[in-house]
Amino acid sequence: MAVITFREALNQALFEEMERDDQVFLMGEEVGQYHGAYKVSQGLLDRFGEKRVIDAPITENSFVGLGIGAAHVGMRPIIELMTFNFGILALDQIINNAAKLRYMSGGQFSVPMVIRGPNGAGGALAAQHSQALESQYVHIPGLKVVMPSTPGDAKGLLKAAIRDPDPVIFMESEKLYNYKEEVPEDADYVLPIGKADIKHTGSDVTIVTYGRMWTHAVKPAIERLEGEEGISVEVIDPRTLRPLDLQTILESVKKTNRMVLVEESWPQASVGAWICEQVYAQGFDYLDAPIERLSHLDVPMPYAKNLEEEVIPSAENVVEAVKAVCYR
Amino acid sequence: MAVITFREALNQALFEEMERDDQVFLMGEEVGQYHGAYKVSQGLLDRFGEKRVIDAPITENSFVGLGIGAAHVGMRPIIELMTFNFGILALDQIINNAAKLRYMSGGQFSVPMVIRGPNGAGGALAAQHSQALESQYVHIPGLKVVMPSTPGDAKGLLKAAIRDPDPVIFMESEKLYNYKEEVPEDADYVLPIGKADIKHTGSDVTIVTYGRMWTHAVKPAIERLEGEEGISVEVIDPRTLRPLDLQTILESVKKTNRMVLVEESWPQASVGAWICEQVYAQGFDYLDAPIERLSHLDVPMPYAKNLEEEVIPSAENVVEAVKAVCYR
Amino acid sequence: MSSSTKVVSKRSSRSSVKELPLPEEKLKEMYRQMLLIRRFEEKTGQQYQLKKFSGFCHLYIGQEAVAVGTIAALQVPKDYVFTTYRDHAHALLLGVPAREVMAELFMKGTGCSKGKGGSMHMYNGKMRYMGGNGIIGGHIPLAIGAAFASKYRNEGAISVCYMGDATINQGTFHESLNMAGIWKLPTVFIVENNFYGMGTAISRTSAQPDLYKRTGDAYQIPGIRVNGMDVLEVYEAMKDAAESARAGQPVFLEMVTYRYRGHSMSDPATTYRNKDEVHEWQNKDPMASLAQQFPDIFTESWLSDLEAEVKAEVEDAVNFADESEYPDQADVWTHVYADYPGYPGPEVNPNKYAFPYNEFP
Amino acid sequence: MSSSTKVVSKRSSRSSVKELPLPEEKLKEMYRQMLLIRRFEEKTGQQYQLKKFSGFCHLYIGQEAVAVGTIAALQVPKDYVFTTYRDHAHALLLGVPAREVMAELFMKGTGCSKGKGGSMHMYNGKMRYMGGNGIIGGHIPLAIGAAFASKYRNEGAISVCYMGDATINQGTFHESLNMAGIWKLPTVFIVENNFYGMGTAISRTSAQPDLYKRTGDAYQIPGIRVNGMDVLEVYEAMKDAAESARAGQPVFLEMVTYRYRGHSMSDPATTYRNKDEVHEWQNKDPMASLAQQFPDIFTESWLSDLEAEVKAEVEDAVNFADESEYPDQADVWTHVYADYPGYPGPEVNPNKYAFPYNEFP
Ligand SMILES: Cc1ncc(C[n+]2csc(CCOP(=O)(O)OP(=O)(O)O)c2C)c(N)n1
Ligand SMILES: Cc1ncc(C[n+]2csc(CCOP(=O)(O)OP(=O)(O)O)c2C)c(N)n1
Ligand SMILES: [Mg+2]
Ligand SMILES: [Mg+2]
Repeated sequence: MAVITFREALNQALFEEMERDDQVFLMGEEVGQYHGAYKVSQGLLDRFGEKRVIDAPITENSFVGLGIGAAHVGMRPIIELMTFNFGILALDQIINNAAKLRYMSGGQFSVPMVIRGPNGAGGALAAQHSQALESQYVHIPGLKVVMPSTPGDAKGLLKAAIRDPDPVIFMESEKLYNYKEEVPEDADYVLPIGKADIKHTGSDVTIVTYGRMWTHAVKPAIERLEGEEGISVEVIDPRTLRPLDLQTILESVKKTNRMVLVEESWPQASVGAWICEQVYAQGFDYLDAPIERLSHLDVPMPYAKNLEEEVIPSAENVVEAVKAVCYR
Repeated sequence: MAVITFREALNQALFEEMERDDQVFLMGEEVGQYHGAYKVSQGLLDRFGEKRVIDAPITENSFVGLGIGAAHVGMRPIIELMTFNFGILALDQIINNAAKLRYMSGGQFSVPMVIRGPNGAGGALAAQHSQALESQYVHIPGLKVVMPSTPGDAKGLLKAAIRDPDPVIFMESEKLYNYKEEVPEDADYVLPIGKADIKHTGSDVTIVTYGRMWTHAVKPAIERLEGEEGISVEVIDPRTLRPLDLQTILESVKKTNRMVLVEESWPQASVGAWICEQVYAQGFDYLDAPIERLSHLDVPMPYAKNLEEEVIPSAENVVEAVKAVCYR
Repeated sequence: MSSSTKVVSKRSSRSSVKELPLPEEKLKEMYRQMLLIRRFEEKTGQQYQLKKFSGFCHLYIGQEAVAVGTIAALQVPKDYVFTTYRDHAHALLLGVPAREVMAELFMKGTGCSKGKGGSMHMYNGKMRYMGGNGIIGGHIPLAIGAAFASKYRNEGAISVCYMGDATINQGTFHESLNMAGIWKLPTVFIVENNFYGMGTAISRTSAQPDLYKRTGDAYQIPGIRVNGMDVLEVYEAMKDAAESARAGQPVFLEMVTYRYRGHSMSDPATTYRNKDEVHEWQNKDPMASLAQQFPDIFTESWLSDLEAEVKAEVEDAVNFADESEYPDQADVWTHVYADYPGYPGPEVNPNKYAFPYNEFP
Repeated sequence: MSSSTKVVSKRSSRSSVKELPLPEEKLKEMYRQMLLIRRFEEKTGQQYQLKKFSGFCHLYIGQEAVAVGTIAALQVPKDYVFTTYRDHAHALLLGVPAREVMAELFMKGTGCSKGKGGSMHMYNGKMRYMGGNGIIGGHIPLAIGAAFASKYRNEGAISVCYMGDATINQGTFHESLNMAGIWKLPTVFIVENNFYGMGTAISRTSAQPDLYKRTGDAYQIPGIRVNGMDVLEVYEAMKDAAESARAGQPVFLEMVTYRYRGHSMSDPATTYRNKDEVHEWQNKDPMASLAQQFPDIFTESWLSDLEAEVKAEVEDAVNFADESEYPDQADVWTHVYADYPGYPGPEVNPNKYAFPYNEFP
């Protein structure tokens, strides 16, 4: 297996799926001549031409809607949002059309498409450009929401998302684009949407995390926890947040009896709050301590680095939270 | 105290606050000559004229943004959304400007305004017109979210919202507009934002509910529960969802050791999931049973009445849930 | 007026011309379609008042010539059609039997959207009727998406997008027309200008009340004003527009028309307009004026036979809808996704929210 | 071209005229402002490369005449100003000391937004500089909101809204210009047409690349094209536009200009445009051409004194920013709300999410 970046993994998935199916096209701001604001679409214009790699005007609600319309008539659009911050402008199309056309038409239509781009904090981008918005989508029936944390997951899940018969919100992270790991080269390497991954096996405490928080906060904490603290941790990465593989999480909690959840989003009415609630409700008799949940502080993102660091969960926070649920 | 409808209570609050402060104006689709799509603004055009009661074109993102801009320079706008379903189109303005201008400017500016209108199901309005969207707003720091369940609360809280120095999302319900109760007539009857109300006192189980679910599902269940079933219920209505008065909820749960939450919204990443999670986390040692949570089914709203009824929590559901947490 | 806009007025001089502008059968069919819509909508309003169904219900009465004239000029079922919530007429013209439109209104499982869509969300996938949309402006991007697909796949199909006058102030109008303009997407945008968005007169919400002027300079999409009460003028304008769109030049048609009834069933339409105005427009009624133009074709006996036939069709629709069953309770869970591992269904107790804890398939 | 649009070209013939178009002091002040912006931005770019700060940073180099010429025609601090993220220049011109702009960039608590806003979110409440905005098109509704308030309160203030060429395709542009048009809101909309939105040439995203034509027929707001490299032409056009807006007729100004640098610090600007194009525009540099027009005023010695003065001001700004402290850690919690019962602050352990369980005040 080759060691490649998260960006290259996404690029390979796009490339392979566009090769496979000519109904797949990529549209977004700066995806063509500029090769993508974050260079995820590098080389695609050269290979597939302007017909299939399309630079859109800055009109998020309408070019996302255009994608929905194309899917509505049977194509397989991939719409790149420069970031999910700008996806807020397209929520009407996503919530009222993408998520509902199948249902409202009594099953006559479907919307097989992918809406993808970076989510969450960049670095020093301030309040309007640094929002982890997964909760906005996980809330909506009719959507699927995928949030990979590693290059390998990114590739396998993006390919799955493109082949999926329903609209998939695919959330990347600007901060992960340069992160490298081994990735399978098989053109039919596709991961299942709806299945969690056990990122690390252990027995004392379950950490549930997804997206960038795995490499940013949880992974760096493991060594300290297992070394200095002697606490064996199991890490569950749901990978897809809708559908959620609650089963794998609960099985782990039944074994460890303790849980910490680490998410990047704001804490109120969040995905993390809901996952914790379901673990409490369905694992009521198994928890030996209240779950510790780490989230973005309940404030807009400040610009200054020292404040920004305060706002997002850190490895230090994870260590403390794990110790707390273990009553250490 | 006069017995008036929820609609009249809102109308009185608008009337009184517009009388009190000439920086308050009302803008929205059909608020003037048509007297409001749901007639909440009846009579205001006659009293205050076209300068202060303004019919806007159908441009939600921009007329909400216009209100934010006017508040940004010190006015006190009230923006009526015909329904919060159309507020999805205005989320960018609400999330990126209303909620953040104070923070991004280091406290130089504020956005004292109210964005109000009906939320949740109407009746047979189908998927695009029947969404309980409170979770979209409660998730966002910088906003306040108010959701009254009775005419008296509606009046006192709307007056408070108009006087509040920060942006307030004020969510009504089309299905409540004709509902009548006693309402104080005092022009300075203002309720505090952030304080829960104990709607019914009891000792065996705590029901947390807000908005329309109080009269639709919980209130009709009380008699049966306390009569036939002999279960004494305490009902806590947070009334404002951000800030949330968790204290009053927890105090009740510490007394009853059992809780049911009834919300109208979709279940994943919802306000209700978050409230339950916080009760589990902070009342871990007091709960004798997992919380039962009733929500909208995890599907878009269907048009047909028989399906629609299936989708929203009913009094019957509440009775069953209360019995379940009491292990009956 | 900008050079790229013009007013079609070919029809105004034609009423005295003797030779038929279209084959007799086509004229008759257009009349029949208008009458079907009129009677269907009258019945719909009546059934609503009888509380056979509820929710929003927007009638098309008065505007019949627009749907009939435009759809007559399309290649059905190749072309894509997107409409607003005021969509019963378009559904009837695009292959949905009156029975299934009425059954949908009556919330029955036999309705064209299986009782899940209702008045605002009719569809007919087979005829490429892509549906009614309830969010003002929300369907405009969908329509250019279908046009994009048609161009991409070289289908030769155009995409037609109907909207109301008050809708063109929405941001999606601007965004989508700009994209259609740059990319030459085969689209015909049709504004049914009935002068009001709910209770608000167009002059109070549109900085440019001459709607056909809003697209020429702004997007290089020619805007054309058409008499929407004259089905033949509508038909001709649409034929030209469809041809232009098919050749890659999108067009914007302003159809000047009027709704006789209120915005929806709950609007008495009394506060914001007066009776004289309504009567003035009723005097230009699209059916009456067509019949008057061709008295040899639209004879009294033909008209009364047609009335009977249409009446029977509408009665049959009501009976069918009445007799049909409501959707199966379990269908509340279907059509959310094609597949979804462990998606909660009736086997999970729906009264309590519990995310399914199922074996992964 | 529509009748409501015109191209201002008064200036083109003036360069040979001997009498001064403005008092010498005003000309000098304009030059000084342009030079301050130029040197400030050069220093900003350099400091960015030295990693003194990070995040997005969009320089204004090349476009100086637009901000200087327009703001010179305003009634400061009465008029309201709204800009995009490319806002360092506007902040400098609207009373924010260079020190506080640089400190904001350096993420310091002494910055004009206390380190919470950064490059894209400068503000100066006292001078009614209402801020930079990071969402394309997101500030246009705010600007008409201020204009609405001014009209409502009879303030006599206008609202000025700067935006980029690629921004005018956004829905908010359409929605807001329509409202400004109907309600006669005292607004001047200024598009700084630098021909690119990031790497995309305007001809690839705007169905009507003559931007000044997009508002006349569409919203009855006159659109005027102005040479944005000529500070005097900009000033005159803005004076007229401001007067018109103050009298209740909004105006749309297309300022034709160019950015010499990339879109932001991360854009080398090499793939989508060539050097010749950049040089061509640099030959029209706003400072050089002003100086050349009035050699008696802009003497070599005056210019070199000014260079020294401006250099010192910019150096001082960097020193101030360097020496300032980062915001207090506890300030992460301030300025979310004016008041909020039990709002979580540092006294709550921020590492663990727990909604505050406090006594209600
Ligand atoms: C985004 C949005 N805002 C508001 C509404 C409510 N609404 C439904 S129809 C309508 C008026 C539309 O008028 P017009 O576009 O002229 O169409 P007509 O009803 O005349 O056919 C309004 C405001 C909506 N459905 N969606
Ligand atoms: C809603 C939204 N979409 C996309 C972006 C990313 N973005 C930032 S600047 C920009 C280009 C804007 O170009 P233009 O309006 O011409 O202004 P200029 O940068 O040339 O001053 C884009 C696409 C954004 N900030 N907001
Ligand atoms: Mg209309
Ligand atoms: Mg530009």
